[in-house]
Amino acid sequence: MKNGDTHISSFTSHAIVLIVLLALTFLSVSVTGYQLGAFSVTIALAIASVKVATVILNFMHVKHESLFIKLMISGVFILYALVIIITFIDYQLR
Amino acid sequence: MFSGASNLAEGVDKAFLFIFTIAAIFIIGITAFMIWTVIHFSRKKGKAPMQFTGNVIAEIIWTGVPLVIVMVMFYFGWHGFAPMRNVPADAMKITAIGRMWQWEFDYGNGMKSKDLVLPVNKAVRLDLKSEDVNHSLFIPAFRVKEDVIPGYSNYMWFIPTIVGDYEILCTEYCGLLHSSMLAKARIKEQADYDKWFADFKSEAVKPEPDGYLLIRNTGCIACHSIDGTKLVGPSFTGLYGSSRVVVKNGSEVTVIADENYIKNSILNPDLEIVTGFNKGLMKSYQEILKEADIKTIADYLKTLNEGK
Amino acid sequence: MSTHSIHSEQIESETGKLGMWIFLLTELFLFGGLFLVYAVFRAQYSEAFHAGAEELNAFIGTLNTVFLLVSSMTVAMAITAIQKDKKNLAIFLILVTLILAGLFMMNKYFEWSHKFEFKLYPGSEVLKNLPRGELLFFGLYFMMTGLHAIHVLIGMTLLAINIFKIKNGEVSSKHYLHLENTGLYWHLVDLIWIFLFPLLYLIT
Amino acid sequence: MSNSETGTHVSYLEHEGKYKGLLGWLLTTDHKKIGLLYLYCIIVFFFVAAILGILMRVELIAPGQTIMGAQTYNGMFTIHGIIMIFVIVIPALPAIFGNFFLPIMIGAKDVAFPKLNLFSFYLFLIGAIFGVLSQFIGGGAPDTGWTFYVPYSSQSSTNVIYALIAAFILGFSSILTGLNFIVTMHRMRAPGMGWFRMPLFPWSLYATAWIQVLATPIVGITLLMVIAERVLKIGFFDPALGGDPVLFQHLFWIYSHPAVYIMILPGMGIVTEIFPTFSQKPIFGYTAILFSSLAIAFVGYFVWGHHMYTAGISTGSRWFFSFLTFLVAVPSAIKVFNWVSTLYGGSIEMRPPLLYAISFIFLFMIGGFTGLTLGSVATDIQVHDTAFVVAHFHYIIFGGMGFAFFAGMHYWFPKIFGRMYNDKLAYIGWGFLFTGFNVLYFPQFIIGLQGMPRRYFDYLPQFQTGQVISTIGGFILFTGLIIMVGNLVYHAKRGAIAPANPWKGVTLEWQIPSPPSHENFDEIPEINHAPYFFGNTSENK
Ligand code: HEA
Ligand code: HEA
Ligand code: HEC
Ligand code: CUA
Ligand SMILES: [Cu+2]
Repeated sequence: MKNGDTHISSFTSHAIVLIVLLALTFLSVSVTGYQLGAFSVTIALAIASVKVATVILNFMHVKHESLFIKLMISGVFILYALVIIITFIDYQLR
Repeated sequence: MFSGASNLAEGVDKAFLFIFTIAAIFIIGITAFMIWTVIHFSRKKGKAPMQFTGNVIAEIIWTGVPLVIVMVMFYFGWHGFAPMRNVPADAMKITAIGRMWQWEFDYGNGMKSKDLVLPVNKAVRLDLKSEDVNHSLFIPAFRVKEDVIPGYSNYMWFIPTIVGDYEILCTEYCGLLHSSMLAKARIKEQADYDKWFADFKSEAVKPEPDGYLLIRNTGCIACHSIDGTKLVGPSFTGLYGSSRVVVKNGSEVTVIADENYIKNSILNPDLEIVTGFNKGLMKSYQEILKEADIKTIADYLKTLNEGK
Repeated sequence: MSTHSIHSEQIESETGKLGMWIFLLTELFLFGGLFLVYAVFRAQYSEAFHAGAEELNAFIGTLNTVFLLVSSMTVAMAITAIQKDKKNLAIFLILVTLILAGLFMMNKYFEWSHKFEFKLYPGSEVLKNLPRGELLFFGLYFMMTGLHAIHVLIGMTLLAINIFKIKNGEVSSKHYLHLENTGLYWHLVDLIWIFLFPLLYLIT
Repeated sequence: MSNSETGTHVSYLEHEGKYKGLLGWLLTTDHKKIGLLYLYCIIVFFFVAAILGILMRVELIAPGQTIMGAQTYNGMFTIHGIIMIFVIVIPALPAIFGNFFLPIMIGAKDVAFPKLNLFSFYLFLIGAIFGVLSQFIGGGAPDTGWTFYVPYSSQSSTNVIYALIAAFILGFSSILTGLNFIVTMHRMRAPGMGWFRMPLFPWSLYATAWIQVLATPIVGITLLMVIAERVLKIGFFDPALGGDPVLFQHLFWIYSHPAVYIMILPGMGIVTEIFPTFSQKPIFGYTAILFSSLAIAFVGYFVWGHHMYTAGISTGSRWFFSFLTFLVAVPSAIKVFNWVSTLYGGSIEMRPPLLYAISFIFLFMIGGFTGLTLGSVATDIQVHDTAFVVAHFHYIIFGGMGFAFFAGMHYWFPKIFGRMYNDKLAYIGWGFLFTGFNVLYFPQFIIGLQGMPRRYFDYLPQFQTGQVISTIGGFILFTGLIIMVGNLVYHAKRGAIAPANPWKGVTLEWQIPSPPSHENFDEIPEINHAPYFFGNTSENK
C-alpha cells in the first residue's frame, strides 16, 4: 500500500464533482425526451457508468488508493460484465 | 449400458467409450506410479531426498497433453450431441405433457395416450409442455433427456430403431411422487402401429366429462384413484354420500361426505383427516380451484357412485 | 492495537479500508443479481418495461437522485472536515446528509403509498392482471427500490452513530476510519441508485 | 526460531483471557479456538446429515416403501444435501483449518478482524441451527432438494422458507470468513514473506476466499428473491407469477458451480502441504500449483451452465459451457501431476496423513474423470440427474474434500491438541473407510449409466442389485468413520505427548510448540527463503 501521509481532498474539489454529477443527471433526464429507441438504454447506461466512475474515483477516493484496490475494483466490474454477457447470450441465442 | 435403441445412441456411446478409456489409462497409470514411488523411495531405504523444485518442460508437457485430450473429448461430446437439436423436417409431431406425477402424450385431435406408442424407424419430435412444475423426460435406451419446464417450449427428437418396450422416466425432481412418474415407450412395426392408431382414434372420440378433466388437469388423480385403489389419498370411488371417519382437532368423528364436506376437504384439507391417511400431504386448492370448479368436481364424484 | 503510534494507526486504517472495499464488492454483487434479472426480462419484454417506466414519476426520481448526489458530497466533505480537525463542521455535514437521506426516504414513502392507493403492490389483484412484462417490471421495482431503501436506512444508522463518535472523540482527525468506512458505504448506496434511476425511471 | 525449550510455554488451550471456562471459549477471538469451535459444531452437524444419508440408503435397499414414506425421503435428501453442502463442506476447510493455520503459516498473531471472525462463527451457528430446525417445525421438512428449483420450491407447502433463510445466513457467514482471510493475507504476512514465499495452503485459501466473496452474494439475492416470491408473491421465477424458471437455474448455478471449487481448493491445499513433508523435498512446481488454483477459481466462474444442459438453454451456450468445463479440468490435471512428481525422488515415510492424501488423489481422479463425462454434452444428456451424478459428487466431495479433510486432521492433529493418535487404529479406520466408500458409491455409477434417476424414493427392480451393494458399502463406511473418529477423539486428551514437529515439516506451524501459545509466536519470524526449503536448516531436528 501507499505509505506516507493520506491525501486530503479539498471542499472545492468535492463541490466541482457534485456539479459534474448533477449536470450528467440532467443530461440523462433530458435525453429521455427524445425517442432514441434501442439507443436510449445504451446512452442511459453509459451516462450512469460515467457517473459511477466519477463517484468511485473522487468521493470514494480511489484516485488516491493503491494500485491493488484499483485493479480489484475494475476486475470485479469486468467479472460481473462477463457473467451478464454470458447469461444474456444464452437468451439471445434461443 | 451399451444397448441403444435409437439413432442418437451411437454418438453418445462413442463419447462415453472414449472418455472411459482415457480415464482408465490415467487412473490406473497414476495410481500405479504413486504406489511405485511410495515403495521405491521409502525412507526405510535411507536414501537422501533429491532437492529439485520443478521442471518447466515437464510442466509444459502436462499442461499441453491434457489440453489436447480434453479437446478431443469435447469434440466427441459435441459430435454426439449436435444431431440432437437438428430435427428433420418430416418428423412426426407429438406433444408430451408432464404434470404431477404422470406423463401424457397428445397425438393431436384430442387423442391423448398414457404411453408413447411409435412406429419403428420413423423420426418423431416431442414438444415438451409442463402444466405445473419442472419435469424431465428421459428414455434411457434412446439416450434422450430434456427438461419439461412450465412456460417454456422445449423439444426433443429421435428415431427409434428397435421394436420393443422401453422405460420413460422423470428425471427432474417434481415433488412427492417424482419416482413414480413413469411411462412406457412402445415401439411397434409400422403395421402394428397403424392398427393401434386406428383403435386409439375410435376410442378417443368419447368425450370426457368436465369433472374428470378438472381433477385430471389439476393433478388430483395422482393421489386419488377413480377405480377404488388406495393411493396417497383415499379413492374417489364410492366417496360421495358415504360416511367418513375423520380426525378433527384430535378427536375422531364420523361425518357424511356431502358437497360441503368435499368443498371443505379441498379448501382446508388438514382440518379433517381421514383415518388411515396422513396430514400435510394434500395442499389447499384455495388459490387454484374456483367455486364453480369445486361444484363440477363434486357433481362428477357423485356420478362415480352411480355406476356401482 | 496496543501501540498507538502513527504508523500502526496507518496500517490499521489501510486494513480496515481494504476489508470495507471487499464488503462493498459483495454488496455490488448482491444487487448485481437483481440487475441480471432486470437485464434478461427487460430484453424480453422491452415494450412492457417501457410502459411500466412511464407509470413511475420521473420527477420524483430525479429529485431523489439529486438528494443522494448532494448527500454523497456532504459525506465526502465531512471526511475532509474531520481530517482538518473541524469537528463541528463535520457533525453539521453529517446532519445535512441525514436530512437529505430523510427527504429521500420521505419521497420513497409517498411514491410507494401512491402505488398502494392504486392497488399496485406485490400480490394485488390489479398487479396480477397486468400483462406479464409489466408484472415483472413492478416486481423488480419493488424488490430493487425496497432493498435499496433498506440500505439507506442502514447507512443512516451508521451516520448517526458517527455523530456520537465524533462527539465523544472516538472519531477524530487521527482516527477517522469509522467515518471513512461509513462514507464508503453511503457512496455505495448512491452508486446503486445511479444505476437504478435510469433503469427504472428513464429508459423508454 | 523455536521456543519450545522455554519452560513457561502456555498453550492456547490453557490460556486464560478476559473470560474463564466455557465463556472463555464462546467469546474468544483467538483464531485457533474459533477454528476448534467450528470443528466441534461441524462434527455434530456431519453426524446428523450422515445419519440421514444412511437412512436413505436403508430405504433404498428394496423398491417400494421400506422404512419411510416418500415425503420423508424427499425431506431427507433435501436436508442431507443442505447440511452437507452449506453447513459442512463449504465452511469446513476454510473455517477449521483455515482459521487455525492460516495466521500461523503466514507468521501472524491472528486474523485481520478477530471479532468479525467470531461474529461469522455465530452466523454460521444460527444458520446451521435454522437448517436443522427446518426439519422439525411447522409444515414438515423442506422437500425441494438442495437446489431449490423453482417453481416447485415456490409452491411446496413445507418449511422451504426456513431452509432458504438458513442458506442465506450461512452464505453471509462464508462471505465474512472469506473477506477476513483476503485482508489477512494482504496485510499480515510476516516480514520477508513475499507473495511467492507464502505456503500453498494459504494460497489455496486465497483463491477460495475470492470465490466466497464474489459468488456467494449472487445466491444470497437469489434466495431472497425466492423468499419474496413465496411471501410477497413478487414474480421472478415462478411462471404462475410471470417469472422464468430457467433464470433461477442460471442464478443458482452462477454461485453453486464456483461453490464446488470453494469445497475442493482448500482440500487441494492440504494435500499440497502433506506431500512435501512426507517425502522431505520441496513441492514440485510451486508456481504452477499456485497459478492453477487461481485459474480454477477464475475459469470456474464461467462454467455454471453445465448443470443446465437439458434445461432448454440455447445450443450455442451448451457448446460454450461444455468447452469451458473441459478447460477447467486442465489446472486440476496440472496439480495431480505436480503432486505425484513431488513423491518422485523423495524419502517417503508412509504415515496416516500421507495414506489419506494418496487416497485423495485416487478418489479425486475418479470423481474428476466422471466430471468430464458430465461435462461432455452428449454423455451428460444420458446421465444428467441420475445416480451417476450422485456418484460423481460423492466421489469428488466426500472422496476428494472429505479425504483431504481426514488427511489434514491426521496431519495437524498433533499441532492442534499436542497429542498423538494411534497409527495402527488410523490404518484400520482407513481400510474400512476406503473399502466402504468404493463399495458404496461405485455401483451408483453403473446404475446411473443404466438410467436410475436421482432423488428417487422408489425404483425399478432391475436396479436392486446395485442399490443393495451400495447400502452394504454404507455400513462398512460407517464402521470406518466410527473407528477413525473414535481414535482421534480418544487420543485428543489421552494420546502420547506430541513433539513440536513430529513429521519434520518446514512450514511455520511446525516451528512453534505443540499446541501453539495464545500469541502463536513469541516474536514474529523473519522469512528469508521459499516455503518448502528442506535444506540443512537447524529446524530439521
Ligand atoms: C467438490 C466439489 C466438486 C468438484 C471439484 C467438481 C469438479 C468437476 N465437476 Fe462436478 N459436481 C459437484 C461437485 C463437484 N464437481 C456437485 C455437488 C454436483 C451436483 C450438483 C447437483 O445437481 O446436485 C456436480 C455436478 C457436475 C455436473 C452436472 C451434472 C448434471 O447434473 O448433469 C457436471 C457437468 O459438467 C460436473 C463436472 C465437473 C467437472 C468437469 C469437474 C472438474 O473440475 C474435475 C477436474 C478433475 C480431473 C479431470 C481429474 C484429475 C486430473 C487428472 C488425473 C489428470 C489427467 C486429466 C486429463 C487428461 C484431462 N459436475
Ligand atoms: C459432503 C457432502 C456429502 C457427504 C459426506 C455425503 C455422505 C453420504 N451421502 Fe450424500 N448427498 C450429498 C452430499 C453428501 N453426502 C448431496 C449434496 C446430495 C444431493 C441432495 C439433493 O439431491 O438435493 C446427496 C444425496 C445423497 C443420496 C441421493 C439421494 C437421491 O438422489 O435419491 C444418497 C443416497 O444414497 C446419499 C447417501 C449418502 C451416504 C450413505 C453418505 C455416507 O457417506 C455418510 C457416511 C457417514 C456415516 C455413515 C456416519 C458415520 C459417522 C458417525 C457415526 C459419526 C461418528 C461420531 C462423531 C463424528 C462424533 N446422499
Ligand atoms: C399430494 C397428494 C394429493 C393431491 C394432489 C390431492 N389430494 Fe385430496 N387427499 C390427499 C390425502 C392424503 C387425503 C386424506 C387426508 C385428508 O383428509 O386430508 C386427501 C383427502 C381428500 C378428500 C377427502 C376424501 C375422503 O375420503 O374423505 C377429498 C374430497 C379430496 N382429497 C379431494 C381432492 C381434490 C379435488 C384434489 C385436486 C384438486 C386433490 N384432493 C388432490 C392427498 C392429495
Ligand atoms: Cu416429474 Cu419428476
Ligand atoms: Cu458444476
